[in-house]
Amino acid sequence: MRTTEETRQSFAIRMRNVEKRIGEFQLKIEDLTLEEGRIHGFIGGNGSGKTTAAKLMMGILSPDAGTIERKDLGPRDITMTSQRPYLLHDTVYANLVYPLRVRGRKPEESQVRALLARFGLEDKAKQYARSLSSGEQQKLSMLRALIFEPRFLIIDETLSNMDPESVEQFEEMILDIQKKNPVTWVIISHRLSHVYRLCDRLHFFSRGSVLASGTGDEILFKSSEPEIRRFMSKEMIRSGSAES
Amino acid sequence: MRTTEETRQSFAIRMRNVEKRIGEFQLKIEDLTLEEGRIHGFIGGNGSGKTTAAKLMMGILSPDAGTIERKDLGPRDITMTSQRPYLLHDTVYANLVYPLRVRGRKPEESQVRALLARFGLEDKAKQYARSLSSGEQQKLSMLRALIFEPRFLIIDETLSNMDPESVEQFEEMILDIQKKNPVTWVIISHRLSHVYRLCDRLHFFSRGSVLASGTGDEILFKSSEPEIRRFMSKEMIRSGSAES
Amino acid sequence: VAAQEGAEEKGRLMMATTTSTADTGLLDYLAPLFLEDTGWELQWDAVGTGEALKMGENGDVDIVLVHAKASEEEFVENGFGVERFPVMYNDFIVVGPKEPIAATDDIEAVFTQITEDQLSFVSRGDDSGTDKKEKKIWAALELDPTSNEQYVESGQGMGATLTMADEMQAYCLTDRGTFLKLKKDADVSLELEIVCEGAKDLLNQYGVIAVNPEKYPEVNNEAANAFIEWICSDEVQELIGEFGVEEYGQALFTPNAGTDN
Amino acid sequence: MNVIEKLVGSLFSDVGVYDAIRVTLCMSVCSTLLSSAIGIALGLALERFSFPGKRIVVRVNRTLMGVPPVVVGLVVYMLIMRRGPLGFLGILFTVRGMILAQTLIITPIICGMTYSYAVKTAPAVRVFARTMGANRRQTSILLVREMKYELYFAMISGFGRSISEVGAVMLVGGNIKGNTRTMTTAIALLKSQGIFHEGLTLGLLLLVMAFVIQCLADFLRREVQEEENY
Amino acid sequence: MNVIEKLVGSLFSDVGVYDAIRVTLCMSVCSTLLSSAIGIALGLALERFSFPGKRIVVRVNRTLMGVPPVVVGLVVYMLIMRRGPLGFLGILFTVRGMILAQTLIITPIICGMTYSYAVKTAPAVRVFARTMGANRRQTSILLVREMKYELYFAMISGFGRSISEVGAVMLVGGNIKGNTRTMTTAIALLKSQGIFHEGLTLGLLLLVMAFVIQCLADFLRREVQEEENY
Ligand SMILES: Nc1ncnc2c1ncn2[C@@H]1O[C@H](COP(=O)(O)OP(=O)(O)OP(=O)(O)O)[C@@H](O)[C@H]1O
Ligand SMILES: Nc1ncnc2c1ncn2[C@@H]1O[C@H](COP(=O)(O)OP(=O)(O)OP(=O)(O)O)[C@@H](O)[C@H]1O
Ligand SMILES: [Mg+2]
Ligand SMILES: [Mg+2]
Repeated sequence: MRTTEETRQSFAIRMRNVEKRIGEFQLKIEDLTLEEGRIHGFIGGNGSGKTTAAKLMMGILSPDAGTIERKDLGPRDITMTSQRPYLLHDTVYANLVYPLRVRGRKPEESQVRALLARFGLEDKAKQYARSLSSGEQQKLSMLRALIFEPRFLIIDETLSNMDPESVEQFEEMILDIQKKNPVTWVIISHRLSHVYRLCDRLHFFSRGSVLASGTGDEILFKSSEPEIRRFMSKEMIRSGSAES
Repeated sequence: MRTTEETRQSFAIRMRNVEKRIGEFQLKIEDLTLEEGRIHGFIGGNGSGKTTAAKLMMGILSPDAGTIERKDLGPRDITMTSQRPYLLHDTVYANLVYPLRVRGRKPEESQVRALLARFGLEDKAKQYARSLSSGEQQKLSMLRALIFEPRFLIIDETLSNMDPESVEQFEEMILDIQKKNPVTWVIISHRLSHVYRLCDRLHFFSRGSVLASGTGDEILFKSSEPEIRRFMSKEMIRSGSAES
Repeated sequence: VAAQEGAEEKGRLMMATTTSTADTGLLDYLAPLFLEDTGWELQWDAVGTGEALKMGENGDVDIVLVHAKASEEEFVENGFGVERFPVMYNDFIVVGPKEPIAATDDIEAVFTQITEDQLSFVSRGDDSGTDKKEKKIWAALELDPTSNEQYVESGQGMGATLTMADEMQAYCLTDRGTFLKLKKDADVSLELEIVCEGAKDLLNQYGVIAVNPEKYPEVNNEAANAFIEWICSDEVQELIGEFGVEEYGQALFTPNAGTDN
Repeated sequence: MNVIEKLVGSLFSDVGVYDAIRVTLCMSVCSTLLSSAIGIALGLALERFSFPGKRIVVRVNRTLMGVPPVVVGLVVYMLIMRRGPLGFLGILFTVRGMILAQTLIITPIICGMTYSYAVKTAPAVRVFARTMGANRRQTSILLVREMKYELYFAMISGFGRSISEVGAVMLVGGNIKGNTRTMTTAIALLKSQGIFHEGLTLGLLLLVMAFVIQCLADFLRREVQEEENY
Repeated sequence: MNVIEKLVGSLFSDVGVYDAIRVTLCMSVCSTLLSSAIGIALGLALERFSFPGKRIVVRVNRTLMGVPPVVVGLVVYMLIMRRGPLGFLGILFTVRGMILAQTLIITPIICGMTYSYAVKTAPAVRVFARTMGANRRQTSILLVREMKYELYFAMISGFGRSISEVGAVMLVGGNIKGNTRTMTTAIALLKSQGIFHEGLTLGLLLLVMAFVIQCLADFLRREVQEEENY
């Protein structure tokens, strides 16, 4: 009973009837399919289960019930940047090249420096990573996830403390990657305008389940769910690539 | 040689010729005056020194040179929410009432519960604080700072992971406080639209110094500084209380 | 002949002995001579008498040199040792503050006075040879030392017990060798004096026993026999008799191989 | 009481086991509490204040964590012996003297562990305390509360050391039967008498006791479920 | 060498100080390294795996942190004596036997400290390692690296214990002059002979040695400035 959609577009990760209880919180996802090569946005209120769902996808948590299928994705192909980046007790440089080390790849010094320079961290390669400013820590966390070219990435609010310029740089970088060699993304964010601009599909979380999935327009502007409408009313979204 | 402005409006904190070196980073603030009873916004690129300046104001760091005057502000009157909230290894409730304990005040259970309920944390009073979701942690951190009615508050990116509804709630709460019993605020944020809406005055940080101070319009729309203009171009700002 | 043999080293002889032989320095004095004469290297573990015999019973040492005649004989009887050879003796003395007990050779009077006047007394209480001797004296006098509140058991070796007795200004039964050594070398010089010496039946006989090779084929019986033969020889007996004379003004041990107490 | 005394006593040779248990408990609990108070205070102070030569002090502290008990025993002995500077206290061959010696041994351990934990924990806590308007005393209390798991572990370690120590206690206490004899010195005595099996049994009893005390202490601690959301 | 030997030797009574220093160093370094390897591995494994009765195991571990050395000495003695199950090894009254006993004493200490640190550190590191695609081995290595300050401290503590230990070493090694005599057993011997000052001097020498070794170890560690931005 395959739908046309499913035949045309293969999925990267699919969660079916997944249940997970943590303390009082209950996550219940009937069907959440993330199509390959697309940018997915997870939005929803605080504590609605976005991070929990992401951890389940990463295998950091295991579900109490249900199945999580990962198509052709080994543990080395996926990554996640945390909402509270874990930085090694080491230098910026050591943090950045760690995923390469894990893969037995030798970091090319010049390339790494160029990457750092692109995000204004050129002087900070030898700085103790945890002494970076909050936004710099997030940048480092993003770069560390991108450096080994994973095929599935979850970005959990890792742009929240960055300045507007850096956010735009990363957005460009993401779109750039999608143009050249599309991978699958999950972007968790409360900045609806960014999510709207970036994502191919949005998934709206509410109280532990996915209330709606669809394109940005479908979810943000055409949804009839009162909860989504209320959520939306608080933030203005700029559609397209409008400049202020 | 007092200006009219200074006579009319007394300051809460004034930094004069303050210098602070941390590692390679050099903060240099010639004159930064925060008028009493106003909401001040610190904006600027990542690593420009906003948090460092805030820590100097709080007395967490001490300056290498220069003076920091605090008018009528004892250590019990000021507070700061950190960009990485420190939560006690204890319950949400214990975290929330800690500042009251410090002041020898007995928390009124019902009032505390009402406060938690207002921000959707009613069921979480007994949860281990560090198991809260990122946005919930920030809410707790905000409430903990507000609960003892300080006279000077620094909010260092503590709204960044909150959902739009909660952000709006806190904004309302802040404006509410200002209406009833104005205190002095410093809000550090990269969400320019929020800063624009909330703040009476903005201070733009760049590479360790304050490039410009002024009203939201002066800084965001009328500034001729190329750096500020570039910074601004990345984010759309909704002025007034427009609804989407 | 002996010197020629000393040229080649044959191996080690492991001995378990009591603290007194080690603490007085006798073994330090004898070991190099033994090596020179026979080629065996003497090594020792200085422990409590009970522990020394236990090590012999377990076959972990090749030879024991202790002073607890009854236990030694039992050790041989049970087949752990080959034969007991008396080597030397020193004597037990009672030491303590000069007042109120006047120097005497009547051990019974001293012990009776200690109990009756409730004088401080430190007993080793570790079931060692010295301790057994002390218990025997109390028993012979039909006295219960524990009725004396000033009677304490230290549960430690002779040196430590003497130091304690000095500190507590208490009386103490000790072997002469350890006392002399401590009196001379301890840096907190002992204030204790001899209050009773020369009483008959206060001799402290040392015996040497080779661990039975029939029970433990691994033991170095050859070296053990060499040691017994060596230490019982006239020359070495003479050396033992000279040990300490120069330093302490009197011999610490009296050689008596062949005879017994 | 008398029945238990008889029962326990009868298991062992005449070394005064029942009294030894009492003395061991009294001594190790007292010295652990004492050195916890001193060690934690010193450890926190060491973290708190900067002064020239601090690195040296930290290393000396670490070195003292491995001071041989017998050396401490000698030092204390020479201090409190009749002719020593503290001889007038008359605490040689008493449990109080033993507690003193043990406290000297354990304090560096607890101090060192406290310092090493505090170095990691204190900076963040201090910044937080400042933002909350806590004064010095409150900041210290908060720091202790935030490190309670670690400090408890340090105390347990100190207790372990104190209950197992024999060298200093033997020298300073004198292993006097029924008076300053502890379980460990009793074991040493049994050992010197060649009564190895009883020594082992007594050792086992000691470990069981230490285990039970720890379970009690664990029970008294309120444990919060501490799963964090990363 | 001979000159130093003479010099050091001449300071002390005829207890064989020079050899004692050699034996002490060899024994404590070997046993520290051995028990670090075992203790850290066990501590990490204990944190890593959940199984029924784990809480008990943790408590038993903590209890064993305070096992009396003399008890361990007795156990090891009875294992390696000629008639014992490991008698064939012939390591009674040898330095190897002493290392075995010491390893048994120190391993629980290092294991317990490692576990208590890992409980705090490992969850976050493990989540991170997963996001980086690290395999099991790499995760363990990472965890050790992230805990290097703490593990170093645990090793220092173990070393301190090992260098100061006397009860087990005395029993298993036999305190044989020039062979299995360590500095601590030499001190105990001097003490029993009433030669307190030399015992103290030797104790001081031991502490100085421990201090120097630690400075060397500190020097070998690369230290990063670790100021965090809260
Ligand atoms: N160990 C725990 N015990 C109890 N509740 C928990 C625990 N861990 C998480 N929770 C709860 O689970 C809920 C979902 O958390 P999750 O981190 O998935 O939210 P989120 O959607 O990512 O929110 P945010 O936008 O604030 O990051 C939260 O309400 C949180 O308090
Ligand atoms: N211990 C340190 N060693 C070296 N550099 C440091 C140290 N602490 C902070 N810095 C640097 O100081 C600069 C200012 O940091 P600060 O936290 O004030 O920035 P910020 O304006 O708050 O940035 P953000 O918006 O990212 O939070 C940063 O570039 C940071 O890397
Ligand atoms: Mg989240
Ligand atoms: Mg900042």
